[in-house]
Amino acid sequence: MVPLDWYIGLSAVIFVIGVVGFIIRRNILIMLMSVELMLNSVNISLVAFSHYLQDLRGQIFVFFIITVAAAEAAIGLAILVALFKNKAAVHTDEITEMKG
Amino acid sequence: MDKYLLIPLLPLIAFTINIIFGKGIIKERAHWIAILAVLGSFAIAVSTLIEVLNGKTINYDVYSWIVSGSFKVTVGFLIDQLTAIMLIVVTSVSLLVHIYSVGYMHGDKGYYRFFAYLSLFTFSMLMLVMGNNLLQLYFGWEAVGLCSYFLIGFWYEKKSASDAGKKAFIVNRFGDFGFGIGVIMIFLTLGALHYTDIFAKVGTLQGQTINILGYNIDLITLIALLLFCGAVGKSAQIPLHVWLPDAMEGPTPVSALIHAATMVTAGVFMVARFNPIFSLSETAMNVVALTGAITSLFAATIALVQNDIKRIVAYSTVSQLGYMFLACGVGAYGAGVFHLYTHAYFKALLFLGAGSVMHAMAGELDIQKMGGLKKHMPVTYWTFLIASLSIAGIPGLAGFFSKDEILWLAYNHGTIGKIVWLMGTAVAALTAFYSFRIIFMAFHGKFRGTHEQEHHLHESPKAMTIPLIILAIGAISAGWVGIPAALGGSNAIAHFFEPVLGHPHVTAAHEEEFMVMSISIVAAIGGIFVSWIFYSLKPEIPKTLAAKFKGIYTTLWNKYYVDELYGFIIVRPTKWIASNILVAVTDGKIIEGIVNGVPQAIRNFGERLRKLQTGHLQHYAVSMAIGLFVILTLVLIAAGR
Amino acid sequence: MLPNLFFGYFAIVMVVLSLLIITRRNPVHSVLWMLVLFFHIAGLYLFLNAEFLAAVQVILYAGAILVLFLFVIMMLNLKEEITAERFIGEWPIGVALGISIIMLVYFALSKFIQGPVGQYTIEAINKETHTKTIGRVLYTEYLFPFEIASLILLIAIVGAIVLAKKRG
Amino acid sequence: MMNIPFPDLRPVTPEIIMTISATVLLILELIFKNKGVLAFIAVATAAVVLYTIPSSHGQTFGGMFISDTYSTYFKLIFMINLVLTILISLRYIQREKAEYGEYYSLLLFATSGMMLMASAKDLIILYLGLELMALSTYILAGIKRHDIKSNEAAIKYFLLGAFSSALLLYGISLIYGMTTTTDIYKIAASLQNSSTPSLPLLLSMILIAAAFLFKIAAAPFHMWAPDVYEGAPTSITAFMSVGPKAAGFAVIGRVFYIAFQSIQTDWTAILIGVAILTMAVGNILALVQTNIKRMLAYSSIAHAGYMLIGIIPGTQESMSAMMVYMLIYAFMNIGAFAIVILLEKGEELSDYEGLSKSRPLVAALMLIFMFSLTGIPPTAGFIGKFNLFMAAIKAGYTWLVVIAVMFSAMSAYYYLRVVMNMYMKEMKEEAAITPSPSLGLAILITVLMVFVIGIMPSVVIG
Amino acid sequence: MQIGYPILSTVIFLPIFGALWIFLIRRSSETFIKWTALLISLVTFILSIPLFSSFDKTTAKMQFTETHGWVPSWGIKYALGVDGISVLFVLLSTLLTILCVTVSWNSIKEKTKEFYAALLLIEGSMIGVFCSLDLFLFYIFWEAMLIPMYLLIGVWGGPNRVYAAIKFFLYTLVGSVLMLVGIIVLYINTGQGSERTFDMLQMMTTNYPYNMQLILFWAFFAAFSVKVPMFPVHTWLPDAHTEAPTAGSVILAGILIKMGAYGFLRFNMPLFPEATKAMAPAMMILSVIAIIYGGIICLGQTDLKRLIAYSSVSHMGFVTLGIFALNVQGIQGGILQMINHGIVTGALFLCVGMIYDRTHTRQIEDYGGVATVMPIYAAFFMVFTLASIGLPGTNGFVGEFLIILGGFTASKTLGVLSATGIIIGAAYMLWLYQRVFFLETNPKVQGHPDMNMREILTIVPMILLVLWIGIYPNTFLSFMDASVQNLIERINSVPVNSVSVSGNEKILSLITDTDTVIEVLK
Repeated sequence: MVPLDWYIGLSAVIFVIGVVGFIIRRNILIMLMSVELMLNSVNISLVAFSHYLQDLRGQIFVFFIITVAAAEAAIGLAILVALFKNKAAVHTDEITEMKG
Repeated sequence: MDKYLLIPLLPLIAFTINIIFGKGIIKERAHWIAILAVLGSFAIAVSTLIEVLNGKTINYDVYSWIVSGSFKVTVGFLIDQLTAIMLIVVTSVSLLVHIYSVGYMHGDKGYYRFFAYLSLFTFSMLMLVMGNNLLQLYFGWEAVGLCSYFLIGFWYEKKSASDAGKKAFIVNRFGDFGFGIGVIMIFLTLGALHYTDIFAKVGTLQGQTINILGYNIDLITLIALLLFCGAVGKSAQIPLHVWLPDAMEGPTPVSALIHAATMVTAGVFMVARFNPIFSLSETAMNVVALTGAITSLFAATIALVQNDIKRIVAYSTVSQLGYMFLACGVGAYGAGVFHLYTHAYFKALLFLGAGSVMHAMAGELDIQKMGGLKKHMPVTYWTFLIASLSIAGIPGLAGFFSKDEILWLAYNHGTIGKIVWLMGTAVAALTAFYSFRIIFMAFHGKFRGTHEQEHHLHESPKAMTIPLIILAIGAISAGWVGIPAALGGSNAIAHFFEPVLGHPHVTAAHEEEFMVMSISIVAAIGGIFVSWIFYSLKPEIPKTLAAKFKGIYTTLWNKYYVDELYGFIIVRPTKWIASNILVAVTDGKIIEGIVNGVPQAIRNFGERLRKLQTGHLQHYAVSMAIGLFVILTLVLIAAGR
Repeated sequence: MLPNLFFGYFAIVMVVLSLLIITRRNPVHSVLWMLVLFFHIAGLYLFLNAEFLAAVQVILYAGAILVLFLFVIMMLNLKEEITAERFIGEWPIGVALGISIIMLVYFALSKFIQGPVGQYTIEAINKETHTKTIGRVLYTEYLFPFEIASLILLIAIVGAIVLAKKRG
Repeated sequence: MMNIPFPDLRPVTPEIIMTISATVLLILELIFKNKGVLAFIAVATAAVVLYTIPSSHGQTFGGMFISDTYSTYFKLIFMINLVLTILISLRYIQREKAEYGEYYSLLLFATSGMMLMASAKDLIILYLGLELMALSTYILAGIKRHDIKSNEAAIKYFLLGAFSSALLLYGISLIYGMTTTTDIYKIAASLQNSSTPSLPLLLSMILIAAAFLFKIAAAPFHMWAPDVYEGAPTSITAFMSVGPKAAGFAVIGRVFYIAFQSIQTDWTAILIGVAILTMAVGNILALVQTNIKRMLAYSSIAHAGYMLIGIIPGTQESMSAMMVYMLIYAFMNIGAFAIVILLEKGEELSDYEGLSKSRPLVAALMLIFMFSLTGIPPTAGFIGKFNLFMAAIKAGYTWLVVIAVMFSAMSAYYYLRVVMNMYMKEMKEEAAITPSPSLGLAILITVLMVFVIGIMPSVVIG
Repeated sequence: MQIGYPILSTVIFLPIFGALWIFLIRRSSETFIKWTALLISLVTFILSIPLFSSFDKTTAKMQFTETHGWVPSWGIKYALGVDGISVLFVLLSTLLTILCVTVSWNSIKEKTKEFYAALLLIEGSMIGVFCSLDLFLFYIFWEAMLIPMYLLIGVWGGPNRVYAAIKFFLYTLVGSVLMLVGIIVLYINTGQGSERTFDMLQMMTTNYPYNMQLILFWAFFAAFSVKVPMFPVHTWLPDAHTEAPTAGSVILAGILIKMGAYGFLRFNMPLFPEATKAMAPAMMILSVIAIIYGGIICLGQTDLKRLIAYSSVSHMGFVTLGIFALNVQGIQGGILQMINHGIVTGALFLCVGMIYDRTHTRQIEDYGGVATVMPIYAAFFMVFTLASIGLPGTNGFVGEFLIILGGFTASKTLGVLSATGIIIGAAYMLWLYQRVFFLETNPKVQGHPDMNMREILTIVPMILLVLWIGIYPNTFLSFMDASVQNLIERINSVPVNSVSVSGNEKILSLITDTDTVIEVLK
């Protein structure tokens, strides 16, 4: 049996990779995908917990997380499209209209 | 409304009427109201003198002025022998000056204002003299200083006049500073300010000392000296005399009234009034005596070389005041006040005489440009001559009796007395010299002024000459009241003052008294003789002497550079500190620096922080991550330990 | 021994894939790598016998969301995108942060003790088949969050229309 | 068929009404050309919900949803926020050519999200409510499609919001891992008795704290707020500066005060550091702003700092003080934004020069709001701060109050700069305003409340 | 001694409602606004006269008291009351406001409506400060007065009014904000458990532990020292005075400054007796510095209003010296000097305002020989100059003499140093008077009309007051006797059992050392 700690370790690593990806990449799409990555890492840990804790709550929660992720992606891309219409910019350092 | 209250009240009413309605309604007729008021006061003063003569002293409170916890002060009157004499002096001289001013100030646009100030001055002087407690004395003290400020600076367009007024007030304030502290010390140690209570309890203070900044000083000496400090300021003694000569900027009647007869003598009056305190402290008495003597010598030497007629008379006043303090210093308070009484008349006469000369010479004051006025102004000449004879101390006239009394009592007062007596005699000689210098240069010899001045010369109008004559009578007869026993007189004035001012015990025999008297007569005549040689026989002698002793002449001419000294030590540095250090540095740099500096620093810090807000999305995420990281490390390490 | 080996493979591959996703210059490559990642995640779910979730993962995540991403990527002009700089100027800070956070998390989670065991044992689930149990629990115990999730999806639709639909 | 026990819907009625009316509005949007009607319906729903809230006490959905006095008070704040936002945005969105029917339904959805957060007893419900509110607010922020600033605001808010909710999820998953439950009270119970090692618990607490601090725009996680507040349409900025912040505080109150009771000292220490940092950042940066919306953004960050002082002591009194402050803050803030909306060209500080000459009444109103935000006595702002500081000092945090008081004195400078511009500078040109009955009503309500609470605090302190 | 109507509330709220009423009047009917403002201030003054006439001078208890519940849950009561110390200030405020209205009759041209409304609001809140017995109510009025005053200086002021206004506002706010913390700490330690209260009278009876008294003393000191202004924190005063319009500087000099010293008397001394006794020497040193520093700096001033402003720093130095001498003469002298300073400096600013309306310049060298052009004005200014330098017979002397007497009893050296103040005072005032009124007539001053009837009517009441207090001060001193006696007893009554305060001892130790912070957190 694979001990729970490994799963936690795995999800932690992927989570942090997601965070780093979010911080480093200039392209907004990749940032969105990094967020998806973070959410998936959480899903992994939740499923692992629900498996080892023999409790379904985790999986139900994963189910809801996936729906929210979908909604989020939809809205994120909608905003991106609206932004793209006004200014052909998809990199974060091009959208610094407001500062100070 | 008892009559004593009327004495100060009448001039006050005259003042209010003149000052309010003066400009509009009264204008030229202001002098009537003022003169009537002073006349009323004079009449009541005479009646009170009679009452006091037959032994009645008045001491009652009008109303309670300040009540704060244990500190109770009232406005009240104490009229005893000393006050009665002072009342007579003040009201009489004031009356004569009022009459004189009608002529002198004729046509001046501030006519009503002048008479209003004169009435205010009389009111303040009367309050000072009649007060029965120290605070009312202080009230009169400052009020008189105020009136002298108004009157000296009467022609306020002239910068020198308004400067002189301001200087007089501020120098007086220095004196009043010491005097105020003296008043407070008395209240703190004796618990009351009324004369009767003070004199009753002052004995208990004998020998007590007080610790100031580590040194224990004898309490009574300290109080006496503080009070004396006020007197020095008011009566223009050595350290604080600088304002009197400048006070000549004011109209001459003002000088006659204030700077000869009344205000300056307030110092002597106060020392005399507090003789119980002064006599308890040996050192205080010596300080008073020495200051008086030194001042009189100092002023007399300066008067030798001055050319402005009013300046000479002013310095002679300072010197005569020195005399009075000398008297008080040796315990002869009665003689001091007697000299004050006689001095008031002949000094006022000298001033008014100088005023009428100035009137005739169209404002010319320099005696070198006068000469031979005898034939043009006989009345002024003769009255001026009588006054000069009296001040010089020629027997028979008032000056001789009072001055001789002082010298004699000084002589009796041990070693200090001897020193002071010698200086007094020297001053007598000098006084005679410079008084007659004026006579010879101004009235004798030939006219040295401009041509049109010459034909303009005329005798002063009636309003001016009558007071001169009355004063001349006073200058002669005033002395007869105090003819010493040695010359067969009853010395009535000394006995009159006995209950209030006491009488110093006299040890030496009559012969010595004659010896002292003869020495002072010789000094007087000698002074006149030398002055006659210098200024009428061989006029060139003074010039050669002045050339030979160049150094001494210029120091005397510049009044020992005292004014410049004060300017250098006090006035200029304070102004410099005020504008350069305080306004510029402490307020400008330090406090403002902090007050403006802190918000400015915050704003600069804000500007830098603002740069962190780059608008770049990633940077926000980075800052969030860093925030998270910092919190994580802090908490985990804290928990981990 | 086999399960450990199996898990080891999955773990290594998933980490490598996620690193690839965030480092590829061409977004399309990233999306494709992500697809592979999702398949592995589905595999892991199967391993943790959450079959229904694996299916959902594949269909929903891989199918719906990635496709959505692809549509949007088509909008960008890729040529310019490939030449553009991938990382922001301060990327070393980002990496350093990542490493330090991972170390901190490991340090914290090293003492992780799992909570009390619930009553949905694996046998019970298998007996009633995973989808059925999830369905039952979803519509009884967790009905309320389900409704909220539906609202969220509604919002997503409304948002997409409001923001992105071509208005007349 | 097993009978599914029909859950007791009474406590949830307010939320249900809200969501139903939101969806109905979506449909009506097609029928009515004039959007005013939609606004009216939205306000009507708010009124009805407000009426039903008090009677909706109780728990339901198997303990996932709780409606108690705590949540009722916050729902009251959400309703006020909703009504006022609708009133001020009616004429505004026409002027800004962002006149979409969905605007009002999104507002209703966002408010229902907040109400869910306020009465969530389960972390899942809490997360979903948060996402519901967040998503609708992202859309609202970017609703002015043609304006690049609004898009930029939306994208920034969205990305950082997603990032923070990912953090939240990770925290919740760890908690779930340790306690196999997501019910707050059960978590508290399990953490209380079992000696779970503090490290993983601390990690999850920090992650959850990070997400909530992001929502209320507290210091290390505040960077998004100025840009988003400036970019979003002003009515939404007003909505965002009150709604999500209040919901954030509701959630912090419940999760930290109940779930993490056992490690109170740790999160209090964190919150103290964060509170001071927030006040510092909020006040210092507001000093140097030239755009009034950005300045109000920083001022709302500073106010978040003050409200954190209500959370730190953790006593009953300080919690209620924080809630009262939130209510007063809602009025002041929306009032100030309403004035910014009233002025056609009112975004730059320089637009306010000489306003007292051209529009004396508008200038006077803005003056009142500025002084209330500073916390000068006759206004409600002072009562809020006084109540907060009293609770904090009573719990022993005098030194923290001294710092807060110093910062609020510093805040006087930038609030007064607005008054200075209005009253003491010469008028450049006549300031144009777009008055409308609803905007007027909103301003009237806010000004009245600022004065009534200022003078009669027992209205609120009761 | 109850009067028919609640006198204090009417005197406070009549101006406030009056201000609101003025807001409603149409902007264009300017004369109507001016007359209503004058009417309201007159009626307020008349209504406040019973305070003077039927004041019971024998008791030290609060009179004309009114208490109504306000915020029961916090224990805040709307409590008003006046005693010997505060009754005179109320009268001074009502009187000065009338003069302010008349003096700015035609000097305020634009936004007159807001001007008079602000003036009346200030009056209302000022009187509120002096009469409130509830610490919370006191703080409300204390801060409420800031806003209209800020606008008064900032909108109708001189060239760099903006800087002066913001400086005034921030200075006072930072101080009073610290006082707020002090008030809250006091509130928590007064009364037990639920019925905690802000009631000052009860606070005066509870004895607080010494180190709490010390810290609270400094908290209240922060607010009041800025207002007085005491030495280091005085730089806002010259700016505020020079930039404020005439009415503004009259109100500022007349009343606002007095609130600081009044605060010391009403709060610092009765509530924290030991701390006051411990801190009194330090305070006296600060006051003497203020006297001498303020005096000398006046010599270096070139701006007329700025000079008078600095002179009030010196005068208020006298006041604080008197107050902290902690003896009957000192305190009575201090209070009387506050009234005198209000009258004299208020009148001086009125005069400067009048001449400024004519010549529109404040630089002293632009003046000269005004006495020839405007003799009546010169006479009036002379009276106030004399009062300012404390000439016996004027009100200045009575106050200053009592203060120097009190100061001397407290400490000899400080008494002597403060006495030098009267010399410096004479120097700068007479020098000012000479430069402005004497010497040749400056062309700028030529041809200006002398004081018209309106101006004379504004000044005459002040002259009468100066002479009345100078000649017969007992009418005013008798007001304070009982209250000052009571205050002294309270200060000297060493608390036999310093009641152990409910567990808030820890709060105070917090401020002193930080490691207990964690301990308290647990």
